[in-house]
Amino acid sequence: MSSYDAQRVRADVPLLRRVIDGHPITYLDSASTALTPRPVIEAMSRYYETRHANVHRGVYTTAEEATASYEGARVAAGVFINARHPAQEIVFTKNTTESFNLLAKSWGRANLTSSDAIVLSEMEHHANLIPWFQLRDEIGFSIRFLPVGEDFRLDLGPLDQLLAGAKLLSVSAMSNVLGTINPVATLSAAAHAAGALIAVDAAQSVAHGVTDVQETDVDFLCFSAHKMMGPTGIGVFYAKRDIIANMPPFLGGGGMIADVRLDGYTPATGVERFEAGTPMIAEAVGLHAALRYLDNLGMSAIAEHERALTADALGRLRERFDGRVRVIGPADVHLRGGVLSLDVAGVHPHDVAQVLDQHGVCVRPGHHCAKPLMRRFDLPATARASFGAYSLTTDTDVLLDGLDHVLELFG
Amino acid sequence: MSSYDAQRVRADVPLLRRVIDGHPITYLDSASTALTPRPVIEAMSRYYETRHANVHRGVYTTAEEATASYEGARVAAGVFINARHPAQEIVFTKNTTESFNLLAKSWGRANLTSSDAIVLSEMEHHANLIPWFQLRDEIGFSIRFLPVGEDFRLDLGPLDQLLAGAKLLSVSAMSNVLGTINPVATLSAAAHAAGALIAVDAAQSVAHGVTDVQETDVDFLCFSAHKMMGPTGIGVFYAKRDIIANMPPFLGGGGMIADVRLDGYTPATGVERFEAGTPMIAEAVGLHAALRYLDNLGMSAIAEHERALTADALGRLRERFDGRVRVIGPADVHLRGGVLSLDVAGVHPHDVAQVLDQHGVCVRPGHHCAKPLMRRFDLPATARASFGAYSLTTDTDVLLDGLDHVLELFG
Amino acid sequence: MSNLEDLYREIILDHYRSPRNRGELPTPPAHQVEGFNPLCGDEITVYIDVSDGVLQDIKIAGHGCSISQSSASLMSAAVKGKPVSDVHATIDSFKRLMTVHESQLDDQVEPEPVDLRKLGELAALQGVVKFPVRIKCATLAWNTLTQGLSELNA
Amino acid sequence: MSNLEDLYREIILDHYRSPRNRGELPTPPAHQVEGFNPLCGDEITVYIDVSDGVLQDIKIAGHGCSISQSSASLMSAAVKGKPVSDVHATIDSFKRLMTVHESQLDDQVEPEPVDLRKLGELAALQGVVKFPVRIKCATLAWNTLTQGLSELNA
Ligand SMILES: Cc1ncc(COP(=O)(O)O)c(C=O)c1O
Ligand SMILES: Cc1ncc(COP(=O)(O)O)c(C=O)c1O
Repeated sequence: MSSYDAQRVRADVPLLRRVIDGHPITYLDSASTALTPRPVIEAMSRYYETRHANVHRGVYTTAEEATASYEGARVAAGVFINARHPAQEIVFTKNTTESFNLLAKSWGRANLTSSDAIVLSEMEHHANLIPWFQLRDEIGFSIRFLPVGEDFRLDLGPLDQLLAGAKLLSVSAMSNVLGTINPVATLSAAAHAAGALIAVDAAQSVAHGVTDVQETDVDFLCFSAHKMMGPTGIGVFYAKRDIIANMPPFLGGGGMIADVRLDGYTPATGVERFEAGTPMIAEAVGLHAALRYLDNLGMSAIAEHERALTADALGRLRERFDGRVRVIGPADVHLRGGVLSLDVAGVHPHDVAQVLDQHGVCVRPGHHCAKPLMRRFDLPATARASFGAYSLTTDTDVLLDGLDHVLELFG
Repeated sequence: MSSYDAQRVRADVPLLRRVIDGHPITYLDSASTALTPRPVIEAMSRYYETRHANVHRGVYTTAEEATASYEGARVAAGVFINARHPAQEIVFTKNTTESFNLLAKSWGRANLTSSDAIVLSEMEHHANLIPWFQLRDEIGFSIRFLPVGEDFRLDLGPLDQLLAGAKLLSVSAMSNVLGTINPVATLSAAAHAAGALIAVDAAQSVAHGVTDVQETDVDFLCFSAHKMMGPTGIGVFYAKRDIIANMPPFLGGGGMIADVRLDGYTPATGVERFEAGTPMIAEAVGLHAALRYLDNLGMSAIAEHERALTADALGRLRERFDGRVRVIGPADVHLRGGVLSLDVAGVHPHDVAQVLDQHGVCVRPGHHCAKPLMRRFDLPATARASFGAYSLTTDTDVLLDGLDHVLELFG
Repeated sequence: MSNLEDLYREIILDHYRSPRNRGELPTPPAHQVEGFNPLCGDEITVYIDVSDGVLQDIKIAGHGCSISQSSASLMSAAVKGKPVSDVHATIDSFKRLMTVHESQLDDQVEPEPVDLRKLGELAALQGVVKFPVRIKCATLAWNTLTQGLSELNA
Repeated sequence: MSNLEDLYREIILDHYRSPRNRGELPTPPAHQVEGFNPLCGDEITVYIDVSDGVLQDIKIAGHGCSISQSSASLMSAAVKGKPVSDVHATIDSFKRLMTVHESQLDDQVEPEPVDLRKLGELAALQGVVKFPVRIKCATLAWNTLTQGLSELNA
């Protein structure tokens, strides 16, 4: 597993010292939210302790420092995904979900009419579905769906046909249910060839491998800090400079205006046009620290580490349970990330998770905010185990023992 | 100044130990954002260290704890403003500004048509202006403005006339420029008598005195944690239960749905309908700690403390500068809070603030996101000094010495 | 008794493995109501046949975890053939059993204690209260039944 | 020299107290452009009269802080009567003087050093660079002039 040292990461994560009902915690829910390392927690505490102030509008020292921290985080977020113009292409939102609402309700509302179409996929998270449904209910464009095959991968067969006349393709880079990693560069090329733009939901992928918006030529990208060892309460919206420049405002309020009169207002011209009100300043500081932390680990090293964990877990699940525990997702670790949606024969995922909790194992039962995908595979829910930069094969050991108990209790 | 002990509060606020260019910091910008006491910082750190998990969807121990923390904060926020049904009347947003966007774009869009009218005031913050302008530009209702008199107070003379046929009165409880405290109960009674609802911008008032939505019979209330010694990144939207029950969703995504199909979705029925995506969990924990902190100090005691500081500062400014430094706002401390907008004769507020910074004094120059109000008084900007629970008369001493330097340099 | 054993009591596992009153009723004359637990994807359909002030028949369809399924099954056994007024009383008692946690959060008042003997087999579900997230599983069928009765003004 | 004295040099205070080229020009023939600094409320109107490739006249109206006002005044003195190509060169040099900070944030490249002698009195504004928030004050007039020239395709 190369020189990557997950034990060092574990030592940085205070929560991994928790003991649950006598068992040390086995955290396997990083796809929901990642645990937070000490440098991130401390960066935020230090911010509040030494330079907390409102940004953009102050001339005093701490206000300048807070502004520099906030804008520095913006640039860092842009650099992390290799944006060409980091300071002008990154908007901070509260989460991936708000980023998609911004996309739909600013770009979408300005660019879509009732005769237009967009293309989503059947494996999208609700974050990349509902904002479009809401806008569609308002202005009435059509939404087409790229299907998911029996192999748990996007079926690219009908892609060009679906893209014909469409204005946007909006898809996830990695499924939070199946673990499937989608071919973003291929999708991007197809979208552009059809004259459409491409938006990518990177919420799942961004903390588990390299993201490069220039190499993949992505027009919009959305992700959340809390899934990348950063804080809650902040997300990122990326859009290419030429595109964002023409997007109308979204939320209105202080900080996003050039002028305001009693009869109307003029929006500001930069990215601050999309950041109404006092922003998530400490959270931007925390995100910046998380990006630094991930950079130090190395995104390729993390990807490799998690791939090894996933290969190991897939193999052992297959051997030990002989079909009584199915993994809903691709079997090939080169097509997927470390998200293992488990279907335990005859046991509801909620009960699986409940019994596992008694072993200190944290997995998430449910539809994972992807109900259309669950229906596609006729599953009410799955029990999802997912890896992070701090995961170890010993986590898998505990999971497997817990699954034995599940089968024993409900068998 | 009763038994209130501002020195104790100061000891809790690490930032007050900063030294700026050889001067201990004199923080007079609490109207922008309040400094954060250690218990709030520590509550968030502890959250990340011991029970960080995504909420609402997990059955494992830390997920239950995180959910209980988040929902506990909701109830605490409701109790703090004396909401009748705390768990069902509070929505978490990212700030006051988003709260007003939620109000305008959910309630407003569902209830206003081109033949309707709403009433705002001339002293509103952009947060309570732009969302309405945006909605008006879309659906075309009319916006009427309650004027501000030469005494820096709302002119209630035309109130009933303005309210005739209006559906909503939306006003601030306290002006962030003038310091004026508006008569919320009177405004509420007038609005209801006219058949209108009332929304209150409590961003400025909430940390400086008692807020009671039942006593004042307020229908909607918006505020931000960062102005009440809480964290950045979280705000509150309150609406009466019967009203919020009928408001359509705002942002779409995970967590706000009852069901999702490829052809549409059904929203959830509770307040989670308005909280799409992973919420501000650590921030809710921080807000809860801030509410506890303020409760321990006592909101009436804080109000009294700040009133004494304000009276002292107003008197000394008048005596020492003999008209060369004007305070833009009511002179009577019973009509105002601790926000002092200064107009220094012949010196631009930006320069005032710059020189004061050299003394370690933090005041904010600008239009304070209230451009229409600035135009009303024909001011390009003011230099605003504002008090918090940790302020002392010695802060005023340093401010006054700094103003001497300003006048000397530019005199 | 560990929490887990308290949650998954034998009665509960029995009702989960062999649910009572499973199936559908023709509508009309029966009335059909659907319930969702959006958090975990549980879906339930309750069919009720009310006439002469009596819940003549009840059937349950849908899918869910052991707690939601066994609770639905236990509910159906408890209310079938009962006068509607008794059904409401049972619903009330059961909800009180389950809402300790929620009402504490909300109004900070102690709920009245519930007479467990009156609840009969339903009392087996009291272990759920220690698992706040599972309360929604246990109450899904009951909320759906309540809604159905109110749609019928029964 | 303290930072504050470096910011408020005598030349700057002089241009603030006695702004050059203050006023308006009749439009047409002059062209009028407005600029805002939304952060602090500064507003500026620049009137320019361009003909035969020369910025024949310039006037400045509006209000703002000592930095924005003196920068506008210094700018007007530096560009008035100059060929448009020289004006562009001056704008470029001045902006380079001011954008150290922003460009470092953005593209992480070191900007070319600026020849301060060529800037003349304008060099007095270099103290602003130590106060990142004030850079927007100093550049307001310049950005507004740039916009005006581009509207004229000059
Ligand atoms: C009166 C008033 N309303 C609204 C706001 C906006 O608050 P926020 O920036 O937290 O959204 C502020 C603070 O800037 C304010 O003072
Ligand atoms: C693929 C995907 N998209 C979007 C989201 C939404 O992220 P957030 O809840 O941070 O808005 C998630 C996480 O829940 C996700 O996994």
